[in-house]
Amino acid sequence: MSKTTEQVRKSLAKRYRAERRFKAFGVGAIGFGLLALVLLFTDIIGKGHSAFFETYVKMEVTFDQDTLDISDVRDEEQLNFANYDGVIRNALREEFPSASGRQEKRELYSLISTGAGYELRDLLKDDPSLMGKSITLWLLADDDVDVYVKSAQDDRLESRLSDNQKSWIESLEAQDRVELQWNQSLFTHGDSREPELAGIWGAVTGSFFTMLVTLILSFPIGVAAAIYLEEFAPKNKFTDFIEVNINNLAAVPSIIFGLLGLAVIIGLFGLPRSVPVVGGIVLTLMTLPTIIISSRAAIKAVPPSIREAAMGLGASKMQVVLHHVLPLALPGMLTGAIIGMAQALGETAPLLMIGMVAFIVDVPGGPLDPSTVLPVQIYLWADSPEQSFVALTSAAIMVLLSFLIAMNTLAVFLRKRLERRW
Amino acid sequence: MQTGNLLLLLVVMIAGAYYMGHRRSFALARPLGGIRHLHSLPFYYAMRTAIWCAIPALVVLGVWLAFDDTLIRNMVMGSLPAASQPVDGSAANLMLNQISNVASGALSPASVSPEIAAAAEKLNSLRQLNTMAITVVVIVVAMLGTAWGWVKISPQMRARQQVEKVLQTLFMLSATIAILTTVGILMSVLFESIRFFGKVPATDFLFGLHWSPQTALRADQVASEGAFGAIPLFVGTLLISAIALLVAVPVGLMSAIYLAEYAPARVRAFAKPALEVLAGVPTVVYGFFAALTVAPVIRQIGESIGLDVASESALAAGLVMGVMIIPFVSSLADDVITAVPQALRDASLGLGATRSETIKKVIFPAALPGIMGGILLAASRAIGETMIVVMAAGLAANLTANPLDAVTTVTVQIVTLLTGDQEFDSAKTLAAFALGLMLFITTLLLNVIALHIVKKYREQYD
Amino acid sequence: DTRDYISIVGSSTVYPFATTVAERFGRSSSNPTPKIESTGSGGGMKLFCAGVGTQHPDVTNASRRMKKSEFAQCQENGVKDITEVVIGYDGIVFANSSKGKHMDVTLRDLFLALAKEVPDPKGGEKLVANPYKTWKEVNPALPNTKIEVLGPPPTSGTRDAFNELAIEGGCKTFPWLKAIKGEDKSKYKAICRSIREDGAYVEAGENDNLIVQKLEKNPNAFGVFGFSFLDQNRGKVQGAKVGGVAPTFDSIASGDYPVSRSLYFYVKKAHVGVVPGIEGYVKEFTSEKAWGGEGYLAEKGMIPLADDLRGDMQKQARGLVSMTDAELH
Amino acid sequence: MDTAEKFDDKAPGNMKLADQIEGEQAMDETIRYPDQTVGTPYVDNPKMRMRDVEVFYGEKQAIHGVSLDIGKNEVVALIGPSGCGKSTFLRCLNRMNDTIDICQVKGNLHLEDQDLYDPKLDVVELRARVGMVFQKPNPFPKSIYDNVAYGPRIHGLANKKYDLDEIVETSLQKAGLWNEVKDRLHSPGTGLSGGQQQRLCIARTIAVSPEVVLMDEPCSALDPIATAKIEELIAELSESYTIAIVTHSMQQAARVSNRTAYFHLGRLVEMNDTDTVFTKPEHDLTEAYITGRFG
Amino acid sequence: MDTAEKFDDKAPGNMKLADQIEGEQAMDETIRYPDQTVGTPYVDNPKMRMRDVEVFYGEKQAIHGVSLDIGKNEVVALIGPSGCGKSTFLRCLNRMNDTIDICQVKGNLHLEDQDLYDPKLDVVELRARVGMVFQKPNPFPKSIYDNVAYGPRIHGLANKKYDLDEIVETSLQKAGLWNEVKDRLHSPGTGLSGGQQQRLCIARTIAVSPEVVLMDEPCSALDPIATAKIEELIAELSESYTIAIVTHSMQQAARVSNRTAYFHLGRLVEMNDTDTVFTKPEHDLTEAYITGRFG
Ligand SMILES: Nc1ncnc2c1ncn2[C@@H]1O[C@H](COP(=O)(O)OP(=O)(O)OP(=O)(O)O)[C@@H](O)[C@H]1O
Ligand SMILES: Nc1ncnc2c1ncn2[C@@H]1O[C@H](COP(=O)(O)OP(=O)(O)OP(=O)(O)O)[C@@H](O)[C@H]1O
Ligand SMILES: [Mg+2]
Ligand SMILES: [Mg+2]
Ligand SMILES: O=P([O-])([O-])[O-]
Repeated sequence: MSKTTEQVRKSLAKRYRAERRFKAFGVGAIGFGLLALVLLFTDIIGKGHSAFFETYVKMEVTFDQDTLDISDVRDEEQLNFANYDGVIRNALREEFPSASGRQEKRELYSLISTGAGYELRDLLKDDPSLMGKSITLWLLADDDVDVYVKSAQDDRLESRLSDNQKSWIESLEAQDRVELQWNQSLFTHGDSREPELAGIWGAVTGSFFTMLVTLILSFPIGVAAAIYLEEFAPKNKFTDFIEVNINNLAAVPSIIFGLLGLAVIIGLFGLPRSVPVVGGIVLTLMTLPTIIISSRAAIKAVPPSIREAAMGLGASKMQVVLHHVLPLALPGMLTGAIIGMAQALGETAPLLMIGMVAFIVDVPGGPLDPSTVLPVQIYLWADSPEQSFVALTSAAIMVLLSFLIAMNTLAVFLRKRLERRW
Repeated sequence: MQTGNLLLLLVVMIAGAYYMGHRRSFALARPLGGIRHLHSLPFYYAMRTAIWCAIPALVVLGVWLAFDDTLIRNMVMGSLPAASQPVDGSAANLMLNQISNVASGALSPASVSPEIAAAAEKLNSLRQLNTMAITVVVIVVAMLGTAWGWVKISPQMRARQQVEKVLQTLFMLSATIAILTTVGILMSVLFESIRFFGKVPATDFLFGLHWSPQTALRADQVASEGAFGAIPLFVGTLLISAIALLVAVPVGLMSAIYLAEYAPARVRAFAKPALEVLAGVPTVVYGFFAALTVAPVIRQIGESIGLDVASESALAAGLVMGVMIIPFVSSLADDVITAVPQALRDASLGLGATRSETIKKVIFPAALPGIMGGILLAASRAIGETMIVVMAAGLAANLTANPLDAVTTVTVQIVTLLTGDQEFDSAKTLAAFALGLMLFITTLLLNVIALHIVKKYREQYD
Repeated sequence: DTRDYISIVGSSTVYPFATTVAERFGRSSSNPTPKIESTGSGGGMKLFCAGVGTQHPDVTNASRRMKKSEFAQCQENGVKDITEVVIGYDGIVFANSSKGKHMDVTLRDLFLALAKEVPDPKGGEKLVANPYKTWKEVNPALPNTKIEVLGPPPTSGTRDAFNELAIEGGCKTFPWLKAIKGEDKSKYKAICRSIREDGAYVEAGENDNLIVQKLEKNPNAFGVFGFSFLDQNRGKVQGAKVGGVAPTFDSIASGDYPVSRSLYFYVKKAHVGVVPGIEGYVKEFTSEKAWGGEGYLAEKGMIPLADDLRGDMQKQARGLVSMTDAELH
Repeated sequence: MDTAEKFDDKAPGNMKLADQIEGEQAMDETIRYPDQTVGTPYVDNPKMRMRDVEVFYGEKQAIHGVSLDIGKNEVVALIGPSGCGKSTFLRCLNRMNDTIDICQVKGNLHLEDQDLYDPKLDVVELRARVGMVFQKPNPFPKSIYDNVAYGPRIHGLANKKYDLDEIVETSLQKAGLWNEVKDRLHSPGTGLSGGQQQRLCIARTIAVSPEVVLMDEPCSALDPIATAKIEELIAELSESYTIAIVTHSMQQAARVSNRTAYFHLGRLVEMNDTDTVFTKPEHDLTEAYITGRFG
Repeated sequence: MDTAEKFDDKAPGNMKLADQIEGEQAMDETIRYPDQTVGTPYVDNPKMRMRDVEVFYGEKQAIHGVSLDIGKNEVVALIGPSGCGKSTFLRCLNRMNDTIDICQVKGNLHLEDQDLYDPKLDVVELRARVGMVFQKPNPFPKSIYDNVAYGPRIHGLANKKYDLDEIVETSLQKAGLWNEVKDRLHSPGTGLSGGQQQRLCIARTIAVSPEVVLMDEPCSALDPIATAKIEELIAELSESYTIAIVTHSMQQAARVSNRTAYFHLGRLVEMNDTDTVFTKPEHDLTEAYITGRFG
């Protein structure tokens, strides 16, 4: 046995311990990251799952022409502004005739959501022959009722509902007239102050348009800038300075980008506040450093021999870049895009400055309509007093994360296809 | 035609121009004996034609759209009788909005004066005319551009150079955007900072040990002298970022190494994107998590060993922030580690190095620039984060290095100062800008140092 | 570019009420639902006073009155005619977890527990840095728990109001401190409105929900936040009595509860008739079914004005009466 | 040594013959492969013993049932046409093939009593014992000094800086590179010329003094003088170590090796004493190859 | 061809001599460098004309005032000890040195009438006219087919897929690789053996049929048969193209080249007809090198 072998044998146990330790660190690190993810997810899902269903109460309502105050069922205007709440109140009073006095009546009326009236309106619009008839319907309950119905028996003590209200609900529950149904409005409506009516569709579309603008601008610009700086720009003190500056941009607090957007895009170019285009541009500025930095790292990692090979064949610099460097660097560039876009998707602070922290009910139809975005919606809901918003907030977070995962899946799939070792 | 439709049409025309350029270059090449006798590939002739179609048309469209509104407005305003002319610019703006709203039906014509109603009709007709004109002009320009590009094609033309020049110019413009952003940011903080330093001596700001947010917000609120010592903020930033990086760098780096060097492909395919999700969780969520889940745990542990832990602590915020920035390190590092050529691994393994030795001594140094980039990004993100800090570490500017104390960061103060109840000119609002400037300069220095380190230790492979 | 929807900015405190009104208004009229940005009172004023024209908002909400300087700024930028509307009150409560002890504090206790400098406990007209660590030290009737109060940061309107109404209110109970007001107003304010910075008062950000949830985790801590959050989280948190009065709907409305403030919105008159629906919005807001004693805003936790005040205010609002410099102080 | 002079390297007697041997494949069909390798592939008491080695790259089989021994202190040359599997076989001997995902090795391989593909085997120790010089020079992107010092450092072969300096110097000297680089030991190894890089890689491998040295065309980028230096090194090493060398220079094989193995399309056709292989090859493929023609 | 047989490549008459020539540096001090290159470095009407070329890597000078011509349809061999600057010089001829940041080239270099270092020169066109095979095989991480097709594609040498297929096939055939890879044209070029990669790179370069082909040790990883194939290719190419080849095999130089240039420590010591260089070298350094000893 040679001297080396002896020496190696001696040191081997120690080196293997180091190896195992190292690998264990790796597993531990991944485990830690994934554990954090799982914790976050369980926390969110635990809080948010209940928001996907909401409480309905079965009632018999009568479309009474007098109460509704409609003289002509074909008149849109009259149908729109008729007193549907009155119809519901009648139904409630009939159901619980014991309620007397203003206070008790108020309590009674507040069992049903203000949104229920709009349902009646839609029914009547669809079928004017309902006028004067009585039908049995599932009516959307108020959010407090919803919280009460969903909470466990001993938590019900903490409820905001009055004793009267509790007894009414319990009597309805005993008759099987209270039911949890799929929360459709969550996925079809814009924001609302009534938790049972609030939806995230407005924010989802807003986020979609904003992210679209961000992606369309930031990825090509970021990659192009990285290519220019890495491949075409002369290498000197000035480009070093630019490199440092771009790295530095990444550390600029995001709200400052909002300030910049406010001053330049809204102030100078006169674009309106609160619109996805402006949000997208601001987030682009914020995301660019991330994409540029990771793209440059990826370009740097392409071995020079590949470039030489192509150049030796008479490929122009541009061809070398587009045919060889770019395909090899794309996975890294996509990584930059993935985390940059992820960050942009979850960002609120800069949007504060450009008016996207707003209450917007109407679902935006395009990138120039006022809109809000998912993280802002989350931020706003998280700050709302009503208890139902706690679950809604978590539900919105779940939607945002699904959005994120959907967005990433495509990029990750692309990246996976492009990756190779050489 | 609507601008959107016009753009769509333009795209079709560009595709057509490309096709025509392609056809023509082949047609020119045939008698010469194949495309090898052209100066450039047909692709470049085609691209050149497409560029000639696109750029003039887009420029015309852009310029037109930039000015047509003003023009139409002026014409509508001009049509109003002298008596109802608006007095100034903002009145004109309002009147126009009124006219437009009437024109679009949002306001009923009955609710406004007859002049306005007439103007609204004029506006509608002018708008129609405008859209027609723009459509015609843009299409004509695109066609002329295409024709010019097409006619000019010749076997000697240096089409590749021209197309590449255009591309390179685009690349350069892209890089310029990053530079302009820097300039813009400097501009947007510089002037206000100068005004701030007019009110508060720079030395107080730079070396002051006391940051008291209770200065006069309003003239009538509190009259005590404001304390604008930024040191506690910078120390707080350092503390929280350091904690975050202490979590993110080892975890991220080790994750990256494990994913790139040890993990089976399936694990990697799942774990890498899974970790990337961490970067996209909204910071509000992390904030709640830090404040309501992590902080109480830290507090309990602290109390069980007899430590006095503030309910808001740098530790909770830093830990959670660390989790958030893990993917910045892990994903970027994973990419560059994967890019290290196999030959280097072979060389090391062939000498009897263990995997970890290979990673530590060969792969890591070779991948250093990319890894450093990831770490810098992570650090930047940590410095720029606010929500988590506000929710879990509070807003109190304590000068402390104890991670169990409440601290605040520069960025948090910037955000609170900018979004809180503000007065236009108070030193307090301006302080946000001064803080921004200081932060900019500090991180700039850090980056210079980082660049230096990378240059020094970089090991260029191949 | 034409704007056919109302643009509203301003206070985050008024935001939940304004949005409720806006939503109803949007549903029950042919106008689009107004867009409401939550920018904070100061931010709202800044945007509102930047000028007239569609790029500027039509209405701003505020959880405090417009300042003279802000009014001047408005005038300077051509925002001449502004209608001021007081819409109701917001109570600021001092609360803790329902699991904790119920408290009954006086303004003086609050001042002693939270001010930066307090009269020397050993007596004499001397100020010392706040030495109190537990509530019992402040007032033997109070429980022996550490003073730990989570509240909004100085940039928040709620904090202003709390300082002004609670801390200063307690401060004034010391005659010799009150006397300073006559001599040196700014010194008085510095003493009576400064909050301690040694960790007993924790600046917990502007998210009141977070404060509520933190209180649940930490039964010894108290929190300072708006009444609606107490209202909505009954069962989880309890409001301390201040000066013997519990924070309830009625006690705030009647003015018995000492820590409450008025809420406002301001309308830019130049935009009325230009941006469709402004009058309609004001009408909806000032209708009885909205801000009345049993209106839907009360449901949301806004405390209505007294009936007669409401009547006056309604007239002023619907008539779009301009405010003047002289009204402000 | 005397056989060496017989061969005119890379100059097949009749160059035009290359035309006729265009298709090896075509020829393969007509020539019968021996079921067993001809000659004497086995020795007594070998340092390394390989039996029925088969290597696959994915579906494609690169080595077909090769069996041979490498004796103690022996220099074995592996020769054969490009692409015949020499490198692949060599890489099996210290399990460098492990690093290629799609590569699968079957068969029995032993280093003394140690089964190389025993799952319990310690590859690190194996590779420290069986060192390798790769076909493509692959210096680390580190200084010349660090390149050579890398092995000794990880194995802890030098206790002091002084010892390490000495190892580096003697290794570089043995590889004939010392004079060229002694003034620039701390400039990067990647900034060397092709031949210098190759010698650097040799120096790096011998710096850890492994028991067996595998060299894959170690002189391919070297001029005659540097080649002579390396061959001298091989001779010197063979006094105490075992060496397997892949070479396309038959002269070199003749000069340095004790036994020579001739590979053809993944098969070991013949293995014999070097003299025998080059003077009276047993197999007609071998003969065709060493005389510069096929058949 | 006849001179070729005189040389026994890489086998210096007396191997022990290598010991004595350990330090080239040491020797350099005693030997006077010629102020001018001896022999006939210039020809009439050359394809490429180089004058006073100096190359620096940072501070370090790698080429000292080299002047030579390469005639039309001529094969010029560059020989010399490892590290003497052959690759460096070759890389100047199509400006590949541009890619090395620290590398600086001075002097006068012309391709026909074109100044190579004219700032207005289109390097892309230059490199299309002057192709290069690198010392270390560097296939693209693409399929074998795409590796070869890349050049023709970017230069538009094929109008149709069919033409391209043909170019790929003939190029691979000329490089003697076709038979080995024809079944796996679409598997990656990086999965080839060392010698196969080298031939792939040759095929890739000749696929664009450049006017001048620069080859940096193109046969270093090849067996004699493949080498013969490449040499034959060189002979064939030289009928219409100009070739500069770096080789460490003097036999190869003797076989394929018309003129030979001997480099020593960055200087061009002698350039002459190949026969002259190998039979009666004018300079003693040249003689020392080709006889396998120094002085
Ligand atoms: N990138 C580089 N940086 C610094 N020095 C270099 C670089 N490339 C080559 N050199 C040095 O320049 C000199 C000439 O190198 P060159 O590659 O031209 O040699 P060569 O004649 O091709 O040798 P070989 O036959 O070994 O390939 C050598 O001393 C080498 O170390
Ligand atoms: N990584 C790989 N993937 C797929 N096939 C491979 C790989 N490496 C080598 N091969 C194939 O295996 C066969 C043997 O290759 P090997 O490298 O062992 O040849 P070699 O004898 O060393 O040739 P050379 O003298 O050219 O280096 C060749 O056909 C080659 O194409
Ligand atoms: Mg090989
Ligand atoms: Mg070389
Ligand atoms: O948003 P504020 O109500 O605190 O100004």
